[in-house]
Order: sequence, then structure tokens, then C-alpha cells
Amino acid sequence: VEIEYWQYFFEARVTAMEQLIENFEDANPDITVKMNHFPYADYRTKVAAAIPAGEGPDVVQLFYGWLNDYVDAELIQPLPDDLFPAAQIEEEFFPMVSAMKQDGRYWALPTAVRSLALFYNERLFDDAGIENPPQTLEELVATAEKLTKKDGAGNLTQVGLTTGMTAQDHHWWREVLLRQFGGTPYSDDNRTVTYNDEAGQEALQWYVDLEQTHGVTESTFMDEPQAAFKAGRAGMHIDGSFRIGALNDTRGLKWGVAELPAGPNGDRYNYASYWVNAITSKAEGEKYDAAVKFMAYITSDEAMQIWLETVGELPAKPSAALTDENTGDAVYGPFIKGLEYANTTVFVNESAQRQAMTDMVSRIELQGQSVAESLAQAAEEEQKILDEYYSE
Amino acid sequence: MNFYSNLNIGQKRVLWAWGFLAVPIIFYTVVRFYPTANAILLSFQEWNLLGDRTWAGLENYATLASDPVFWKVFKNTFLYLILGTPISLIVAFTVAYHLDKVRFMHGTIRALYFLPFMTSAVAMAWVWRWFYQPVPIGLFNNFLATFGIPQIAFLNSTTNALPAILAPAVWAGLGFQIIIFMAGLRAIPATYYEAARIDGVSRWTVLFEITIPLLKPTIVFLVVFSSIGFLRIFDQVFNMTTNNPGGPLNSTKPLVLMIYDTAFNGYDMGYAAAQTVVLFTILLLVSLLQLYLLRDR
Amino acid sequence: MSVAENIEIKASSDALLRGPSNAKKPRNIAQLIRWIILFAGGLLMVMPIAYMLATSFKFPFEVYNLNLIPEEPTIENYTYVLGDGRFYHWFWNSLLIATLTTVSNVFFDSLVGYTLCKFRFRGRYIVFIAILSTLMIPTEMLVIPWYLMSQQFGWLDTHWGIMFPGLMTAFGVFLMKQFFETVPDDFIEAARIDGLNEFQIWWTVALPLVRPALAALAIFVFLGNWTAFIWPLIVTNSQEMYTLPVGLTTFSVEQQVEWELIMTGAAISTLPTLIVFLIFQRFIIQGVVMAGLKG
Amino acid sequence: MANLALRDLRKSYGRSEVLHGIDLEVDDGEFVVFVGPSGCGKSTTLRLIAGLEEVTSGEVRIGDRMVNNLEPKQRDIAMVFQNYAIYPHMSVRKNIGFGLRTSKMAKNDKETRIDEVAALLGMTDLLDRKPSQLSGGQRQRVAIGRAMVRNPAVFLFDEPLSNLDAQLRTQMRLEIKKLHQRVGSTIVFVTHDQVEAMTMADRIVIMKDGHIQQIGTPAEVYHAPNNIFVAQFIGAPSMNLLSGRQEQGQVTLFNGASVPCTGEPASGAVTVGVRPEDLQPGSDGELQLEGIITVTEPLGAESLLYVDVDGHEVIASGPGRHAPEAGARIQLSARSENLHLFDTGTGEAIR
Amino acid sequence: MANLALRDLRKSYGRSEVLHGIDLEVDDGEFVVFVGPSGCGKSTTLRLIAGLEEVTSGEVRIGDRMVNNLEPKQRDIAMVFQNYAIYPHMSVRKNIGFGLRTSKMAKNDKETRIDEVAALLGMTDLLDRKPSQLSGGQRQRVAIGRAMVRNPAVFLFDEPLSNLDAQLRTQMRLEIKKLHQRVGSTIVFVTHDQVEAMTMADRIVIMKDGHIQQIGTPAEVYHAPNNIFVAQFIGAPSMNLLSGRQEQGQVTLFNGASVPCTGEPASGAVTVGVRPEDLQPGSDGELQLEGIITVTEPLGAESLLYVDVDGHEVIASGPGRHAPEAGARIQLSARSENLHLFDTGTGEAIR
Ligand SMILES: Nc1ncnc2c1ncn2[C@@H]1O[C@H](COP(=O)(O)OP(=O)(O)OP(=O)(O)O)[C@@H](O)[C@H]1O
Ligand SMILES: Nc1ncnc2c1ncn2[C@@H]1O[C@H](COP(=O)(O)OP(=O)(O)OP(=O)(O)O)[C@@H](O)[C@H]1O
Ligand SMILES: [Mg+2]
Ligand SMILES: [Mg+2]
Repeated sequence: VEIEYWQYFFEARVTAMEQLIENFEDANPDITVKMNHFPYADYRTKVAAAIPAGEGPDVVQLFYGWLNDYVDAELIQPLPDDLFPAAQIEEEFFPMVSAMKQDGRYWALPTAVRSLALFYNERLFDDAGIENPPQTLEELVATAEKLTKKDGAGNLTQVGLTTGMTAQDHHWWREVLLRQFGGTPYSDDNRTVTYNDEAGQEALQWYVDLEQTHGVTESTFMDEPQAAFKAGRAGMHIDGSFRIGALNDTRGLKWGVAELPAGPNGDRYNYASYWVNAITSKAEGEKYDAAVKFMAYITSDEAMQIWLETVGELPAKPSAALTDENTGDAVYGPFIKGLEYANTTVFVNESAQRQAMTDMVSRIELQGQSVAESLAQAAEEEQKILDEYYSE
Repeated sequence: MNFYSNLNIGQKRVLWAWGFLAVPIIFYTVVRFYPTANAILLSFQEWNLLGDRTWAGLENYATLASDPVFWKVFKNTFLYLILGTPISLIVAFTVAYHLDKVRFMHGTIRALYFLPFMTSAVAMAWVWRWFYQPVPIGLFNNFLATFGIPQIAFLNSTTNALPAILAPAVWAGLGFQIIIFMAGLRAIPATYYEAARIDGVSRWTVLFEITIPLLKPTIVFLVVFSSIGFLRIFDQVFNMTTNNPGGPLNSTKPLVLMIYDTAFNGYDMGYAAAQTVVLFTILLLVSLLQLYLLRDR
Repeated sequence: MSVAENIEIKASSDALLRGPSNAKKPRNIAQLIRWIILFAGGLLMVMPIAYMLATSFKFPFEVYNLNLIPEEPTIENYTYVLGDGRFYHWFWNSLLIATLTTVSNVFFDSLVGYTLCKFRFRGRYIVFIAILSTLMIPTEMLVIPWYLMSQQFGWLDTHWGIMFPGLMTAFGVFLMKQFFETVPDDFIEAARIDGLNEFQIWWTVALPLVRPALAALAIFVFLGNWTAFIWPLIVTNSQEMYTLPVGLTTFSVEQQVEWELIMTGAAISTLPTLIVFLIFQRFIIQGVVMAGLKG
Repeated sequence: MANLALRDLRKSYGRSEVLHGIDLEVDDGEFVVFVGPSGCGKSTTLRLIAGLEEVTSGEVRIGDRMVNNLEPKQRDIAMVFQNYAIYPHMSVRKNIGFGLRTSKMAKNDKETRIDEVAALLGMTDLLDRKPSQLSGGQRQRVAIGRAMVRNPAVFLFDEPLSNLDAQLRTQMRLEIKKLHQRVGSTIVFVTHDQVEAMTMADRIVIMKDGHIQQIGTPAEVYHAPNNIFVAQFIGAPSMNLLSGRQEQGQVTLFNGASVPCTGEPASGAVTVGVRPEDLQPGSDGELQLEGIITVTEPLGAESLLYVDVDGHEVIASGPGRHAPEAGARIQLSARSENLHLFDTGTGEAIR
Repeated sequence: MANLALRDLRKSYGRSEVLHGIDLEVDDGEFVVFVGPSGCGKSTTLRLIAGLEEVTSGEVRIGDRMVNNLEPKQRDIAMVFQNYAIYPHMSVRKNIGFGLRTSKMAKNDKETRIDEVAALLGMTDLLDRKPSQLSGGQRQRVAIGRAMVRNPAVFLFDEPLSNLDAQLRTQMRLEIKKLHQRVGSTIVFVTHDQVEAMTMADRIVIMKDGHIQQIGTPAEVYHAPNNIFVAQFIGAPSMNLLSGRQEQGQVTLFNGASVPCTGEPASGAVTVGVRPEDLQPGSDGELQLEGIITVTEPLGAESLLYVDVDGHEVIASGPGRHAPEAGARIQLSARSENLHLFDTGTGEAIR
């Protein structure tokens, strides 16, 4: 039988998957797997157009945030209980994978996960005489201040820390800063926004102070945070593990990674996300069996290790991730450690929810709205998004 | 054949006309009208693309009317139209008019103006975005900074962002409009100008009394078409605000971007369809109004 | 640089094609000023493109520098893009699709435009408005029905599937209709007398008279299809069927765009359109030779 | 070969009727010339015959077929347009050859035919030019060539010679006549040129405001005009009209002169017409006028004398050489058989 | 008011020279008519005078200024184009008024002037129409109106009357002459019409292939043509040419007839020209010819007889009524003072 597998295009991911497929086909000579990949930016559109039309893959890679829609529309089928018992999954995988569970059954599983960490520019650190990356938020500000440079007119020419809600900061704020200041983003059932409180205000105030009070950053600096960091014009940069490859390719950049700074109370949080693989409802009979086998293989420890080595993404199981070798790795170490205390946001509409965060900060920066008001408005907007979704 | 030969000349020509239109009409019906009708139907339904369609009545429209973002977007869309169409047409006409009189390196200069139209919108949006950045990388702000003039926040501003995004849209379409204008200018018989030269009227008179009136078919086309273009502006906005589409704070978001966003990020196809119907209605009204105002009297 | 040379050769042959000049010798200064301003404007127009070219010769670390001349120029981006075996597929697909679509558009759009302009019949205006109204629905709303249609007829992932929605455009119909207005009816009537049927009249008499518009249409349709993105993306599955713009997006990866590669791709893909432009613009310049034939 | 008939032909543009019921029978092989003031509907009539415009009411018959519903090409006609309508994008050769496109001739024969026609029109050297490189007259010749090349049953000419020089005009006039005699086609020809009309026509049709005023041979319309309009329109310079009153078989003119009159007008008012060439210096005729010459126009063979007779200007013809000077007093006379009498009220001729 | 001079004027299109050195002096207020075969360069000359084309070499002077480099509007001229060039998007009123745009007249005066011109051209009712609703002749009148409305120093007319009917033509001819007399403008007028040329011109310029053949008053060019070309070109139908040999002060014609000859041609060969109107039935003249009538063309006042004289066709004029029938044998004669002698070799007149 031939089954089809879809994912988005990223060279390393394609290479890794090719290798996995090869291994899988060796082990299962009666099955061939055909892989198709599509541009990242438009992958979602593509999948959304194809799958409802009954076209496309038997096994598909989805962003975890999209799961609800696919489950509701019955476009994917739950993983078989016998091979993927829920209890075993919960035991083997990092806890955040539980977002893939609905009605007591798992619908999809990741091969790899990603988390956030603090990238820093070693050369700039040396120039500024900084020895170690900051461990707390206070240190973060202090370090950033040392790394910030301005020209005669007062325009920033180098920022201490990059910021930008449009990049990863909305995760950082929602799942990390907010919790560090004592708040929570959502209620346990994920249906209510809970950050419109004092903790939320403090977290937001702290965040906007980076630019407004400390002047160590500018959200529009060099258009994109990662660009500023890559160009060596930012001392520090918070980003996901998927950035490692690009930074490795950047000539002349010496950089290091540290865990995200701890909060005022010393707690650490992190945000993790992942792409999952699921079996579409198109797969039936033989193909379904083959798809199940393929699922099993690509969520195995072996597959995860290959993925880590080829793509640089973190294994989804502690057993594969938390090896001494991995945690000790200078680059992967901080990310993997982050996984232990990482949370995952259950998005109903990721871009809309991010937009609420982006607008929240824009209102303060561009329109001078007070932090409290802006936060309240953001909470209201996001609540509306949630309500609309869950009311259906 | 007998039937055909019994028709009078007028009827025969009508038959020919419909014959010529037959294939295109089938094409348009299948490829355009049917999906359009589908979209109109969909605007009364609820559909997340993945599941079933359910009837929603006027709910989508009610949501739309009460959505402040929609009204903001509505205003933006008209701003693009009201600024973009006259500016681009006047600039294009001016260039075409003068270019038509230039011989030396004519082809080269025309190609220079046309090049932007040929290059990929994505790549160009990025370059422009890059021009607009604050120091240290923004070309314009660096330029200002060397003269000690304070920076201008082009894109990160609720007031400047829309014109800043309009500029590359005008820029990209200019070559197209120039070419059309030039083709139109070329179609005006030289004797008309000769007669005017003899009559000794001023160059302005020739321009306003002869060139522009005789250029009317071209102008009608460009006004209607570029209005549609600006009302449907998408590429430039989308690509220049990739991080924060239509931002900041929706100050640059046009209707099409809202539709795109609703459809392919929110997967709220019914709602997107309702927006599409609104856009469709606006476009149709604007075009019909323009055709009416510019008709041959 | 040979492109620039080409343009110049074109320009001088154009000057000959135009026939006798009516220009007067004086006012040279005004002419010169006009020329200088136009030329400077033209240079301004291509500035972003110059940056695009410059970027395509840069290493990633230099991409965000302002300089037009790369400090460390490299053709690595080109060898990378051109070295990608898929590139040739994409290029060929785009070329094929853009060419065929152009032919179809030039044929059908001008036929419909002619009909709507030169025939008087009831329903003419309705047909025109109906066709024009198709410009008013964003493609994004149409791709889903098209997709379902293609699936039904088995056109997914085929050239035909990529092409079919663009075979005719209201844009072309409108453009051609407006230009046929400048063709005197006498020419058409004379041909009727000479025994041509309506189709032959359109083909042998009317079309040659609107050559500038046809050329413009050809350029625009070719360009439009050359850069079309969303539909080719949706309808293709295999990388071999991608068109150039779709293929080029594979250079942008998650959360990050490799601009030097995008710029390289854009630079390469501009070349064919430039050639098409240079081929067809000749007709635009020639203009309508009937000047002075009719009062 | 065909006879051509128009039966109560009407044509309206929008609400304004420009042809009000044209009736005409043209025999097979006949040469009919339409004349009439500008805007009277000559071109329109031609276009209806050709099938370029739809008939509003009435019938067009060619060769006993009702052709109202036939396309131009099925009517076996050729037409030369008033403003040439030659194709700017084709060379002269292709333009002329265009008339042969649908014919089944061998390619060689076509070429020969084109060369033949070109030679006839003196355009052999111009065959490869584009229309924009031709002078006005040359363009018109191309248009004529395109019609001639095909030998259709009916030729329609809309002022084909008006841009040609006199020489070529005379020549073309003869050529067209010869063509007519050779192939025997029916020809309908519109012209403004008196001489053309008189010399070429088997019959002349005089139109005014969408009505036919008179149909007749050149001699008939010249010597026996139906009404004042025709009398004035045919002949250049046109007939002198003198108002008078009828009294007992005599007409008394405004200046007291009187001439015999046979007919009986409804009103008493009579207009007496006399052609300039019938009004000559001398006293040899029944009509006698005396006046002062205001202008003399030499025409070579003869000259025209503009004479002021008691405040009325009349035109008379004088000798080509030694014409009387302007300012001189002169005695003019005409014979009564050369006088034309019209009822002033209706304008109709009194016979 | 201005005089006009062309000095060795040449014009080439690309490599082909179409005017080969035109020299002409036009006096202030003079009315000059250009005639010549189609394509001889009349329009081109006019366009050079108007400043619409660049002069290749030579000079154009208007009112003692060298105007080669002046814009048309600085030359104080008006021009009527052969193909009208009226603006399709303007009403007739606006088209006519266009010529007044630069004038400093009060708006009211302008309107009056337009109405005046329109009345003159018989277009008062058409003032609000668009050109597309006009007939060919009506369009041409609009073009004339636009030039007339302005009263410039020099008028240039390129076959302005060729699409008008005879009536209107005669009328316009007179109007233009009156205009000329009233305002005294210098007028250069191109026409194909013999009668127009003869009646209107102070002097006629006959061109051929870009060369001037003769400049002279109408009487001069008619009665004393410089060469065979002019002799044949002026006068319609054109002069009969009979070949002969000169022997001792006598010319012996091909048929044996002989006439006296005074001049001395270089070669012995002489061509004898006689105008049709000088060749009449009868035996009253030195030149005697006998032949058979092949065709009779009635022209009303007179008729043309095509007579075959020993294989040569000559045209003679006969009476308008009772013209001899075709087929009859006829005796023709002409007086020796009406004969024109030319050197057959050079074509020049022998005087
Ligand atoms: N398309 C039209 N719409 C309205 N009126 C028209 C149209 N075409 C012609 N006419 C009018 O119909 C009348 C007859 O026109 P037609 O062209 O037949 O005249 P004509 O006798 O050929 O004149 P001419 O000798 O000047 O060419 C004119 O008064 C003209 O203005
Ligand atoms: N643009 C051009 N290119 C080349 N040759 C031309 C051009 N315009 C005119 N000619 C040629 O120049 C010659 C003179 O043309 P012109 O128009 O002056 O003739 P014309 O005497 O006005 O003739 P007509 O009486 O037919 O109008 C013609 O042989 C014509 O073919
Ligand atoms: Mg007419
Ligand atoms: Mg001419």
C-alpha cells in the first residue's frame, strides 16, 4: 500500500522525514510512503482546502492549535486505543501533549516539540564586559541596559533585548511573564481569559517598561527581532528552538543560549508548542493500518532522536529528551530544560489571539492608552474570540 | 441554415455577437458567476471550511455591522481608493504625456517606469518595508537623520502607515497605467494636433480640449480599473505588514485583507463571504457610478 | 548590461519606425529638462529594484545593510537557487502556463471586447457589466469552489488546472472594448462588403488596428500569470507542478524569510517578463498607423 | 448582373427619418447616378443597398431577390466609401487584394488581377506602400481598386472621384464607363460633380431631404427639370430664376419684359428659368434683359458674366476671349424654347 | 496680411525627395491655386508653409520673416485639411469656435462670429450636432468654418470643396472669393477642380512630381501653356495633341493636314495642340480634320464628340441640342490662332 504524508517545507524537516520514511519502509516492505510538502506560510490554507475536499494525505502534520477544528469536522480519526493507550501516552510524553486528548482519546501526537530560550550575542557580551547571561528579569534589564547603544540624535542603533509581540513575545508574555508575576492566562478549561488582574497589569507594565522606561529596546527595531539579532545589532533575543538552524548558518555571529530568566519569585516558566501528526479520515482499511504503523514509528524514540539530530527540534518524550547528553548540550540544553516547566496555550485562533496581544501593546505605545485599560480591552477581545469558538 | 438566412441583417449580427460570446459566457458562468453565487449563498451560512454548512440567516451581516473593526476597515478601503486613484492616474498621465514626446532613449525610460510592475510584489514589498524602517536600517530615516531631521515613524504609526503602504501600490501600478496611457495617446490621429497647432491654441488647451477628451476610452478604463484595484488592495498591505497584518491597530487593513484573515485564519467562511458580498457591492456601485459619470454624452 | 543595450537599440529603431518627425528644433532646453526629469524619475522608480538586485548578491549577514554595492558580493544565492533541480520545473511550468493563458486571453478578451464594442444588440450592457463584475470578487473567495471543481474533473495538480480560471479576464475584455472604440466603423463595413464574415473581419481587420492594446494586454496577462500565487499554490500538490512564485516561497521557512534567496528568485523571475515586455512594447510604440486616415 | 429595385425604402436614425420612401427601379446593367445636396441621404441609400444598415421599412431587391435580410457579401456588390476606408495596416497590394480574399481564384490569377487593376489606376509603383505614405488621391484610388478587382454584379460608388485631379478624374470616369460597358454591371454612383453625373449616367436620380425629386436621363433632367429644385441643382452655374406673373398666355417678368406661356399655373405666380448658357449677349430671342456686368469669370472656352438686372443678379455666358468688361452695360437675350416655366407656389414645372 | 515666398523648398521623406526645389513668390493678398496630379506634392507644400512638417532645405518666408523655425501658430495662418480633421468629441459649434480660442474677442462677439460663419455655410441647424452625425459634405463645411472664423493673414486650403455638391461648391467658391476680397488675406488653395482653379485664382501654380511646371494667371496657363503637360492638364476635357513634322514654316500633321508654324523646334518633331472647344464641326479654320464620331457625351449646354481621325481619337465640342449621332462622319476645324505648338522632344511650347 501507498500512503501519503504531508508536511510543510523546511529543508531539514524534509531531510529528516525522508530518512524516517526510508527506515520505515525498510522495516515494512509492503508499505510505501509518499511525502508532499508545501510552503510554510501557506501550508494551513493548502491543508484546509484539500482535506475537506477528500484530497490529500493519509497522515498529515498539523499545528497543535488547529486540532479542535479538525476533530470537530471529523477530518481526522482518533488514534487506535490498542496501540496508543491514553495512559501510556501520558506517561511517556511531556505533559503538554495532553492538549491532544479529547473525549478521553488521543487524536494526534508530535514527533518533536519546541520551547523558548534566551539567545545572546557573545561578542556584544564580551564588548560590554558581561560574563554570564541574565538569570532573572532584573538582571535581564540591567544586562540589556549595558548592551544598548544610541546615536547622537538619540536613535537606537543597537538594542539590549529585542521585543515584538508579533514574534515570540506574545508567548513569552502570556505563558511566562504573566505566570512569573503571579497570574494565569486562562482558566483551567481554557474558556475564560483570566489575565485581566493586578498580576496581568504588572506583567504588562514590566514588558512595556523595557521600551518606555528603560529604553533598551524598540519593538520595530530592524523590522524583525530575529533580523536584529542575526545582524548583530541586538544583545539578547528570545526565540524558539527552531531558530537554531538559521543562526548556525549566519556567518560571523557568535551566540549562546540560556534558559529564560526567572521571575521576581525565582520561578521559571516556558512555552512549548509542537506540530503533531494525525491520521485523516480518508485513510481506511489497509491504508489505515499502514498509517497507524507509520504513526507509531514516527513517534518512537528512534524517530525523535533522528529528528533532533537532523532538524534540531526537541524530542516529545522525556525518555528521549532528557538524556544527559541532550540536557548537557550547550545549545539544546536550555531548551530541553525549559520543557520541564513549559506550558502550552490552547489556542482557538492563534493569529487572532496574537493580534489581541499585539494590539494591546500598540495601543499603549502608539495611542498612549494606560496599561490597565489596554489590558482590560485585550482581555475582553480575547474573551470574545474564545466565546465565539466555544459557543458553537 | 434556412433559419439563419431568414433573419434580417440586424438579427444576423446579433446572432454573430452571441456566437462570439457563447464560449466566454459559459466560461464566466462556470468559473466566475457560479462561485460568486456560491459566495453570496455562503454569506447567509456558517461554515468553517472543514465541517458542514449551516444556515445562519442574516447573522453574518449583523455581526459585520456591529464589528468596529469592519467600519475601520471600510474607512481604510475608501481611503486607499480616494488617495490612490487620483494620485496614480495624474502621475501616470503626466509621465506618459511627457514620455510620449521624448525620443532619446525613449524605450529605456519607458522600461524604467515599467520595471516595478514586472517585479514580484512580495520582494518589492519587503524592499519598501525596509526603506521605511527607523535607523539604522531604514533608507528614508537614515536620509533624514543625516540632515538631523527627527525620524518619521512610517509603518509604526496609525496615521502614516496607510499612505506609506499606498506609495508602493501606486509605484507598482504606475508602469501599467503609463503603458495604457501611451497606447491611448498613440491612437489619437496626428491631424487633430496639427489642426490645433494651426489654430495656435495653447498647449493647455490642446491637453484639456483635445488630448484628454479623445483619451476618454482610456481614461474610463483606467479610472474604473484602478479604482477596482485600490478597493481590492491586498498584496502590498499583506506583504508590508506580515508581522501584524493590517496593523498597527488595523490602521492599514483593507477589506480584502479582512476577508482573507477571516477566511484563512479564522476559517469563518460565512463571515468572510458576507464581507465579500459587501466588497462586491461597493465595487459594483463605484464602477457603475464611474461608468455613468464618464459615459459618452 | 546587454539588456540595457537592447533597450537602447530598440529605442533608436523606434525612432526610425515613427517616421517623419514633427518636432521643431527650438525649445531644446525645455526638451532637455523634460528628458532629465523623466530620466531621473525613471531612476527613482527602479531604486527598489536596484536594492533587490543588490540583495541578491549579498550574504545573509549583509542583507540588512544599506549599501547598494555588496561589500562581499557573491553569486552563491544564484548558484543555490539555480542549482535546485526543482527550479527548472517551476520555470517551465510558469512559462507554459503564462504563455498559454496569454494566448487564450488575447484571443477571447479581444473577441468579447470587440463584440461588446462593435455590435449593437440587446443585453450588451448587461453582459458587459456582468463580466466586469467578476473583477469584484477577490480570488481568495473563489479558490475553494475552483478547487472543488478541479477535483471533480480531475484537474488537480495539472497544468490545465492551474490555467483554467485565468483563460479569460474581465480586465482584458474591458481594455479591449475601450480600444476598439477608436477603430472607425468604416473599416469594418468595408470588410463586410468585401465578403468577409464577422469573424474574419475581427481577425483580419479589427485586431491589427488595435495592436498596441493587444500588446499591452499580452504583457499584462503574461505578467499576471507569471506572478500568480494563491491559486497555483492551492491546486498543485507535487513540487514538479509548482509555478515559480509558489516554488520560490519554499525559500521562506517557518518564522523567517531568507530574503537574499527571495530577492534572487525575484530577480531571476523578472528576467522573462522583461523579455516579454521588450518583445511586445514594440507594438505599443508603433501606435496606430491610421493617423490621418479619417477625419 | 442584376436589376436593382428600391420599394418605399425608409430609414430612421433614432426618431429622425432621413429617407422618406425611396422608390427606384434600376435595370440590369444600368448606370444610375445619385446627386443631391449634402446631407440629403445619398450615402444612406447606398448603405441600405449594400446591407450595411438595416432597412427601417421597405424593400431592397437585387436581381429579383429580396435582399433585405442578406448580408453584404451575399448581395454580390462592391462599394467604394466616401472616406476610402482602406486598411492602414496593409500595403496597397494587400488592400486591393482584399476584395479577392473570398474569391476562389488561383493565387497567381489573383496577383495578375491585382497588377492589372493597379496598372489601370496608375499605382503600380505604389503597390508596396502603406496607406499612410500615400497622398489623398492615391488613397482614393486604392479604394476604387479594391472594388474594381472583384467584378461584382452591382457597384456602389460613394463620391469615388472627389479627391482625384481633373485629369485622373476624366480618365477614371472613362475607365468606369468602360468597365461598365465591358462587364455590364449595374452601377449606382453618388457624385457632386455635374460633369460626372451628366456624362456617366444612364439615368440621374436627384434627391433632396430624403425624397427623390426626379429620375431621368441626363438630357431629361437638364432640359426638362420637374421642378425648381432640380432646375437649380442641375447645371453649374445654376439656372437663373426670374419671378413673373401669368396673364393671358403671357408671363410678365419683374422688369416688365414678357414671354409667351402655354401652361396654366394654380397660382398666378410663375417663375421663369433660363440657363446661363442660353442667356447670351445680343438681342436674338424672346426674352430680353438689360443690366450692368458686375463680375466676369473667365473659364477658358467661355466666360461667365454676372449681370445686375434691376437689382437681380443673373448669370449669362459670354465668349471665352474678349469677354465684356465688368461695369459695362449689356443686353442679354434668350429664346423662348430655352425658357423653363415653374409654378412659383408648388415649384412644379408648367408644361 | 502678408506676402509669402518659397525659396528652393525641398522636402524628403526618408530617402525619397518629394519636393525638388519649389520657388514661388505670392504677393500680399494674392489668391494662388495649386493644381497638379495626385501625389505631386501639393499637400506637402501646404504643410511646409503651415509649419506642420519640417523643411528639408530651402526657405519659407511669410511677410518678410523667415518662418522655417516658427511654430504654426506664430505664422498667422489658417488651414483646412483634406481630411477635415474636425474633433469628434466637440459639437459643430465648438469645432468652429475652436479657431477663436486664442483670440481676444469678447465671448459674445465670438458667438456672433460663429453664428455668422455657420449661416454662411448653411449649418445653423447643425450647430449642436456631433461630427459623427454629419454627412461627408457637412463635415467638410465644419472644417472650412473653423478656418474662416479667424481671419488670419494667410489661408491654406487643401481641397476644401471636394466633397461638396455643385451648388454649394459654387456658392462656397464665391464666398471664399468674397472673403478674399473683403479681408484681403493671402490665400493658397489646392484643388482638383478646373473650374475652381480657373475662377478663383489670381495665379495658378501647376505642379508635377514635385516640380513647378508653370505659374501664371488662369488665362495664361489656359491660353499659353508652357509645355505639353500644362496644356493637357489644364482644361477638361483636355487638349487634343496631334503629332506632326515641321517643314518650312509649316507643320504637316499625321493625316496630311498642314498648318502654319512660326517658331523653330530643336528636333523637327512638333506636337500640335487644340482644345476641344476650339475644334468644332464645320470647315471654318486652318486646321481641318475628318473622322467618325465614336461617342457623344451630352453636357447640357454643349456636347463632347469623340471622333476617330485615322485611328487617333480627338475630342471636339458640338452643340448641346441636336448633337450629331455617334457613327456619323464629321468634318472638324480649328483656327490657327487657337493652335498650340510644342516641341515633341522637350515638350516645351514653341513661341
Ligand atoms: N448615425 C447617424 N445618426 C444621425 N443622423 C445621421 C447619421 N448618419 C447620417 N445622419 C444624417 O442623415 C442625413 C443623410 O446623411 P447622408 O450621409 O446619407 O448624406 P449624403 O447625402 O451622403 O451627404 P454628403 O453628400 O454630404 O455625403 C444627414 O442629414 C446626416 O446628418
Ligand atoms: N509620410 C510619408 N512618407 C512617405 N511618402 C509620403 C508621405 N506623405 C506623402 N508622401 C508621398 O509624397 C508625395 C506627395 O504627397 P502629397 O500628399 O503632397 O500629394 P498631393 O499633391 O497632395 O496629392 P493629392 O492630390 O492626391 O492629395 C506622394 O507621392 C506621397 O506618396
Ligand atoms: Mg455622403
Ligand atoms: Mg493632398
